[in-house]
Amino acid sequence: MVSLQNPVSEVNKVGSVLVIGGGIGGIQSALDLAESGFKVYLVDKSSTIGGVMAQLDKTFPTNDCSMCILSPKLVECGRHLNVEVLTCSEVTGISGEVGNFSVSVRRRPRYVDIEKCTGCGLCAKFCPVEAIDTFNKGLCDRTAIHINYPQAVPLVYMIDKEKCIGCGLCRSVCLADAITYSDKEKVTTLNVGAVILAPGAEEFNAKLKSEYGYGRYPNVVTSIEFERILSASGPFSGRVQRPSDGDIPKKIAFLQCVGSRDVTCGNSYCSSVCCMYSTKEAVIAKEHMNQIEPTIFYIDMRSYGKDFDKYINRAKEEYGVRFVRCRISKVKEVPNTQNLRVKYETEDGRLSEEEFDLVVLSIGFTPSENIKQLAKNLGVELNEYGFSKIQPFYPLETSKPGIFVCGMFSSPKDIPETVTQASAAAAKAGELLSSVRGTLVKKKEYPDEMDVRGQPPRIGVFVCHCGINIGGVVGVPSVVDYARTLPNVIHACDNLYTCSSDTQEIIKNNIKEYGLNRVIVASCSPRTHEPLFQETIKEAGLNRYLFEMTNIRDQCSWVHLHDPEAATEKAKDLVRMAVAKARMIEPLERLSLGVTHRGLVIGGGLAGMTAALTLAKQGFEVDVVEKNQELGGFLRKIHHTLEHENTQENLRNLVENISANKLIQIFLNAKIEDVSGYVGNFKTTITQGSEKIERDHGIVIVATGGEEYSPNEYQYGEDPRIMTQLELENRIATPDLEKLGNVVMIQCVGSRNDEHPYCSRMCCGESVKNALKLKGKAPDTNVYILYRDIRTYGLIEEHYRKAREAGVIFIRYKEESKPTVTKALSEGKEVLHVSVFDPTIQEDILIDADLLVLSTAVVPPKENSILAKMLKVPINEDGFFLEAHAKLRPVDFATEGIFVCGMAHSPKSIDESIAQAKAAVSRACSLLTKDVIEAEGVIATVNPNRCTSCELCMQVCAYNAIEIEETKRGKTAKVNSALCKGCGACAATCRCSAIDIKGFTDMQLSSIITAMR
Amino acid sequence: MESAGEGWTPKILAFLCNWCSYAGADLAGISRMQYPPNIRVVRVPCSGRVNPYFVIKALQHGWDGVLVSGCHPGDCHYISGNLVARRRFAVLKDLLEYFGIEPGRLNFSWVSAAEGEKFAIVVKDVVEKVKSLGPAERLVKR
Amino acid sequence: MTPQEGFSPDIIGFLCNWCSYAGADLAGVSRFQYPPNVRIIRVMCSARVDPAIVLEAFVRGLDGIMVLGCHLGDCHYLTGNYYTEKRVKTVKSVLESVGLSPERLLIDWVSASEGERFAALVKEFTETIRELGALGKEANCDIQQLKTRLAAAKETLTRDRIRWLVGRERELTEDKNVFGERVTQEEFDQLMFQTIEKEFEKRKILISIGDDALSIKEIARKMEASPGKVLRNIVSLEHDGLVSVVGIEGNSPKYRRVRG
Amino acid sequence: MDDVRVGVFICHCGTNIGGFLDVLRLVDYTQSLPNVACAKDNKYTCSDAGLTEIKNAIAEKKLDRVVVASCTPRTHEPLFRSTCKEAGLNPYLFQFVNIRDQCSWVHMQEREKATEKAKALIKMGVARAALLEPLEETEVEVTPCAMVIGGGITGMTCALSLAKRDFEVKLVEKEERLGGTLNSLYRLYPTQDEASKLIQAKAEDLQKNPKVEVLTSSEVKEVKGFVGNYDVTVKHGENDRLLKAGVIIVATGAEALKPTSMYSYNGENIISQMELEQRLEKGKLNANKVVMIQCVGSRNEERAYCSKVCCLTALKNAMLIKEADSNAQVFVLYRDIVAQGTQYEDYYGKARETGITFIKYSPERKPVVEKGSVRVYDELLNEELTIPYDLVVLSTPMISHHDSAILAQKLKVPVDKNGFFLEAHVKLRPVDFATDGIYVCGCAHWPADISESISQAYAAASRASIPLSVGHVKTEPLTPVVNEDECTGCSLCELTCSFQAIRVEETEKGRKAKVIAASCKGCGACGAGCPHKAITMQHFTDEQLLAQIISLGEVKP
Repeated sequence: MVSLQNPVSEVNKVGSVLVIGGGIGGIQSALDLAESGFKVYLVDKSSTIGGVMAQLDKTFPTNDCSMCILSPKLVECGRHLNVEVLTCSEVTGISGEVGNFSVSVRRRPRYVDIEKCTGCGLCAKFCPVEAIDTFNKGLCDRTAIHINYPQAVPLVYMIDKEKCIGCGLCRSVCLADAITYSDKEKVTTLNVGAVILAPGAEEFNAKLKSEYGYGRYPNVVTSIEFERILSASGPFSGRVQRPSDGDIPKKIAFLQCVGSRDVTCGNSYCSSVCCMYSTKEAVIAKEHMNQIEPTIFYIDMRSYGKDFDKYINRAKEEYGVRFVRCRISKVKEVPNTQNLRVKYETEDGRLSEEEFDLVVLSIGFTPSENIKQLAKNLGVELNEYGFSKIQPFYPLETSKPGIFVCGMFSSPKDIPETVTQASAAAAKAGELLSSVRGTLVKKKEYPDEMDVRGQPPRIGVFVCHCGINIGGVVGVPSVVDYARTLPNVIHACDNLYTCSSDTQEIIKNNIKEYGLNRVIVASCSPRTHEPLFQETIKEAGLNRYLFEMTNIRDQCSWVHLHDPEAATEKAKDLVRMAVAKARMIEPLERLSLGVTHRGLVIGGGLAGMTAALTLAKQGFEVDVVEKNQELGGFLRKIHHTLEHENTQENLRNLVENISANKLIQIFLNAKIEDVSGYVGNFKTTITQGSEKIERDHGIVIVATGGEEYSPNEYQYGEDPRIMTQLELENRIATPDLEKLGNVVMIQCVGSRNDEHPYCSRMCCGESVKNALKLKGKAPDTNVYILYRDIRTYGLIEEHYRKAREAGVIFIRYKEESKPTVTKALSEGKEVLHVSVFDPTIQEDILIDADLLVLSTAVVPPKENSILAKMLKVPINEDGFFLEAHAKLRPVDFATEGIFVCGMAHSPKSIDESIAQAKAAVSRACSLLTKDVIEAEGVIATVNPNRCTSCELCMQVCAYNAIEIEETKRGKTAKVNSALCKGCGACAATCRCSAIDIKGFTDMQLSSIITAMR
Repeated sequence: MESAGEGWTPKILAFLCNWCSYAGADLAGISRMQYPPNIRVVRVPCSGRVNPYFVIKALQHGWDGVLVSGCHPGDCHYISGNLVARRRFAVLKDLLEYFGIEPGRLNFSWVSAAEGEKFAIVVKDVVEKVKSLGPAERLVKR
Repeated sequence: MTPQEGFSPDIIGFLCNWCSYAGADLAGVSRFQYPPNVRIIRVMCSARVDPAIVLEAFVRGLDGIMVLGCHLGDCHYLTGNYYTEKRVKTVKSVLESVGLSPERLLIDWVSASEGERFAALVKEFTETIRELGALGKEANCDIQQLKTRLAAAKETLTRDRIRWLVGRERELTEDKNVFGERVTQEEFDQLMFQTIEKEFEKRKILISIGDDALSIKEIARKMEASPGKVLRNIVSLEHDGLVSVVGIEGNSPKYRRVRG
Repeated sequence: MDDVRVGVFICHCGTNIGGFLDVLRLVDYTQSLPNVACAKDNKYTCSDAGLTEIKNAIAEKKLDRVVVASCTPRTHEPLFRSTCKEAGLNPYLFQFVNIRDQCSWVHMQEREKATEKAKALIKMGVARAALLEPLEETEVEVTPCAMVIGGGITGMTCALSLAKRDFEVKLVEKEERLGGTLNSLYRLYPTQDEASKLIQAKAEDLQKNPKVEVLTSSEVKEVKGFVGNYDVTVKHGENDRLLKAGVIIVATGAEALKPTSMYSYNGENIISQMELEQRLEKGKLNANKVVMIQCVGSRNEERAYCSKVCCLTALKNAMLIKEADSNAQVFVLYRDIVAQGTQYEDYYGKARETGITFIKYSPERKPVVEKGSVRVYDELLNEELTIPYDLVVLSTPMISHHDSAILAQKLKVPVDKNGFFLEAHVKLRPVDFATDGIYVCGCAHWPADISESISQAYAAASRASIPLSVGHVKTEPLTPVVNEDECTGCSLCELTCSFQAIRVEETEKGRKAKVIAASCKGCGACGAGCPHKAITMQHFTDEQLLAQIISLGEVKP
């Protein structure tokens, strides 16, 4: 779609990218780009990054703790040398051209110096002014100077100027001197080559649906409020309590589609995520408090994603979540108890009423006014709902060249799809700017490392007061005195804030002055501050692993506020334990691995071709291995999209482009015979006919696609009038489609059953598409769609609505009473007799079908399992490849250097496959753009003298980092340092103590244990 | 070794995985949730790193109880390390019991990065439990 | 309201050394007669009168309190009486929360030469208090409730946020705040009112769950407040580590004050 | 507290108390109070006999607290305190109860009730007395050096006066030479002396005096400390010098308003009175017709005050013009001629005699300066006059020095709304600031003429020499004490204190409030407002006040 009208001369391009929105999407884009050689500006209007994900308690379908998986990414983003985070900032305008934009950014004052604030929280402790806690959705209060949540990045407080009365207390109590009342609004201009829009979307304002009583009845809450209620760090500490009286609600009703699929409020689209998150909330609520009985009132259950249906089934069976298909008419409060009576109409038209203790409104998402304004400022076209306009084959491109989009801003979507798109958008920006890659990134230079091996330990101990956070409870001077008495401690001192920049200079000077070769900081959490201190000692010429940190704040002073004496003693113990370990620590090397700058793409369908082309555009060689004799895969059977795009034409273009690209080598009729090696250094054997070809690759992208299920249900194959959806599509594409009276489509053929328990995701849209085509060609054709749930998620919902308007008849059937097809003679003709029980009128319906169309499942190719073994990557129960993490690493494998995209991962649509393919490339680029990859320093090592090659370590290693090797002295386990992550499961499992973990050796840990007084 | 006389309080060694439980302990701190000062934390990359031998060593060196805490099942930063740990400690617990060590001295829990309060409760419980058992003397080297 | 039969109110007067105490002396020297109900406590400056001490006097059952200082601008310590004025205003606001008439607390200025005025003020104030009756008569509650409320009120006035705000009122409303802006009196009063309300409610909660663990509904009943409000305050108190859940009875978590 | 022994002495005050209260009942009652070791009545406790009785009782009954119930502490407390001191008891262990001024005299017709009230007052007094603690007055040495800021006639006079009293003086002047405003004046009224001569004489005296160090081209950069011990950083060019001073005198003067954009001012033929002085000094004035307009830029909305010296200056200069050329026509357009005092009224009379024309105008109909002539509506003739001129002279007021607000901040002393320094008390302490050890004189305080400035300079020198000659300042120990464990360093006390007697400093335990006892006046505002109740007011502690309240509460059923 996007043809660059004014191809920018490569000379003028700028090697930096602006990412707007600091939610999970923006963070992912920023990290991908920064890792692959671009300078990134990450702009967020809030005071901290993290977006909606930071507010969630758990995530579906794995029930992962949202904060657990998000916070490492936040920290990485905050510390990355090439990501500049601009908080409290909004983009107000853009000029220039693609490849070289000038973007003006308005930066609101924060009134707290980001450089100086240590996040200690004293200011908020004393601030006399209360305000509504918006992060907790108004369920509780916060102070005028505040931070959104304790793990926030940047960990810097902010003054809510609206609420602040300017009393000056925060400045008085701030020991870091970080309060700056003189802050003014500033406008800065950023020069960037591309822009990625990841602004997310806003929750639907539930007050607009007044029939549900939100805002009037305290016990009607929105789903996002309920997330906070569930959250362990939320207002009720994770106890499920209702706002009216703090009681634990027994019966909770979840009302679906509030502000979604609703023409009356202008949001006729489906918000895609609500069915799943409500189910998750129901399950988690039940987990928190077993007495809770959740009920979900829904229209269609749209659990269309990977492993979603399984999740729904577990919710029903294991957790007893009740699902009721109905329409809600009204919610009314019962005056005395403040319980709520929910009035609803069941599918069969019966009116019911039921009383609940709490009602959760599953609100949808809409683009906020703010975002619309942003789009206007940038000149980006919006669709009728206010989402960014995109097209199926260009899912990441806005109407303006050089500005890309990901996440909720193009349509409502869940976290993995957002993350996928974010990576994909990064890939698009990378394509555009590949010629200026690496031009603006900073690299830190360090002095040569001193060799301290063989020297006796000379330990320096730095004890932090953390303002009064530590010093107010723990007797810091006495801890320092005590530290001085410990063996090998050469120097000990205390600091007001050990993390302040002047203290870093002190540490460096002390290392020189006292000849220190081990450094201990006793202060806060290594999770946030260890990298800072490691960098400091590295700047002083010490190996970064010669550092040890002990936490005397979060785990001592703060939790023993009322027992200063015991806290001081504990702090001394902790310092002693740290010294014990520090005496044992040794410098560690990070293994550097060379990288072959060539990628391997397995599969030549849409995903594979897109991946190959994207990689080539980033400047890397690619080999594409396709098992068939033609490129195109599944896409070859699809003729047009719901949006009337000509699929075949797009396919032809793609094939032409890929064939013409000199960096791409295509192997048709080819198979992967063997893959060995590891990240950056794979060796692949490809067989093409009888020929065996050996190739080196730095990364592997798995894009083996999916196949159409061949049904044995409904007499398929026995009658030419019974065909699959794809066959129908083919028929429609031929000009001579005969006139048809009745067409019956049956959904979920081969999906959502015992054999294939998953939803194939695309079939509902496919049926709607074909039905509309049929109706378009001959409006008097009767089209019946027999379905279980209509899963036209996101903006596809619009087409579903159109189909209904066009007279397509939708009849729901239950899994236990499937439609039956019989052949019968009617008026001398043999007709297909379809019978189905219609739950709305509560009786069987008989249709004589001229055509019976089966919406068949997408199934994984059988070869997946062979390939999986070869690559040592997992596949799930259904035979699709299993990514490293369902939420945040949707295209990665746990094994580094191997990625997955397209239907190899799970059934998906064209735009989703394209996005995933590009995402895989983006992830791959963060490796391919480097000449060397640094492996982790904390890794396992094997003592071959002790190893009995029992293979137990191999079994527990989740990263396939251990192999058994033949040596002259027999078999022994060998650790692949490139793959090892250093978790230590092998070491702790080894029966002969043959494995140890560098940086956490048995000796070191034992020394801590025996440091007991 | 001091005896369980007046003023005796247990010393408990806690192995916390870096990604979830250690973060949970941090959150307890940030939220100022108070718990008894009897534990000393050792940070390990993963609960899977904790060798059963460390537990025995701890009991030999005068620690009165051990807590090992990792990510919730499914949340492990290293995919499955916590499950490995769980299996391991189930066996170890039986073994220690066989030696005559009260099962209450070895504790295993899941604490996520968002469960500051849970961490505080776990510590309180463990301290109470070990307190009621008195000093661990059986394995102490004399 | 008709005066209580035979009721003779107990009144304390805090008098500053330099003006009002001298004024009182002058009343004496000039033999201006006034009712004997007032007991004078001499302080160097009316600014010495800590709001919490005023409340303590009410807790101890005093019926009325006078705080007298130099006329504004005449303070021996330049600005002391300006602070007194703000502090007394705050205490009056707290008294209203308790359900007591703010008239039980009088602030006025008496110079060293105003002996007659002093006598008149005492007369008038004694009469006012006599008409109001014994402490708590107007509060419509039993003695126990009154005690709880007064105790809560006293704790409220020892809260650092309130004391800080009182101390800053003058500068913020009359000069400028740290942003160089002036806070309007209405804006400030509203904030102060809300803060007092909130702190008072919180202190009442703490007192009511000092010994027994109670559910939100039970606390609300005891305090005659809405359970939703109580919950909100409890959340904030829990966050500050002042209350904790000690168990769940039926479907209701039970809260108790944390000691220590 | 159990072993506290309180002696209570109840005074009859002739019949002033005894005539209206039942003193004997009071004695009986007092004896029943806890901690009371003895209770006695005296005819006059303040008499020699009464005082001796107290002294004897302290020795005999081993009293460690003394309560006198009689008249008012405002007159008699010092007496009883020193009696205690003479008997070896710390004077702060004395407690006064006023049962005369605030009891017997004001409840003359209610003997019963008044006696009951007196009982209560004594009970309160005893309760407080038991909690009193011995306090020591502290003495701080005074640096025997004065700093005078400003080297105009005022500052010079003041410095010289102090030097003559044998104190070291540092005179700080920001210009290159001494003299200030007088450097731009020609002759001085009413003597018509030359200003430069006056300055020269003073400057020579100063230079000769070994006690004075003159620092020209120097400015005060920072002031720290308190009475007796100020640390002043003075900036001289690029260099800073730290000077120590026991007292500081502010004599920074004022400046004349420049009449820019008033009455077509152009600096050529329409000039200010100040510029006229310089032209007169240079010699002949090429102007035959001179019109002077008074109250230019003063006594208006912006500057409501009368600058006091401009009328006389105009008279003086008009006379000088006339003196030089008796044919010259001089018109003075005035609103009111302010020439109070016999001497000046005569001076005005003399001026009239020289033929100077005085025309009264009203602020509603101000004169209008046109090209070549001034139009003015004569209030007395009730008609408009057109006066041709060669020169128009505008009399502008003195305004506060443009730096005065900055200096005030450094010294932490107040300025008024016109920017002039504000003295401690308009009537009784005209050259003191509320802050001890800092004084003001001359035009820094308010427009003043030379003689006023000089008298003020002597006054300030005299006031300042008190702490210098005493050699130390004594501080009453009614000071606050900070409990550092509770203090959060919020600085509210610092903001509340009008005397800069408490401030937050960095300590080992973090930021904590520190009391500067020498500056503290003991009002207690800091303690009563402290958000964390981290401040205890000695001698008026919460416990002591509460004891009084509680003992009264106990009376209630």
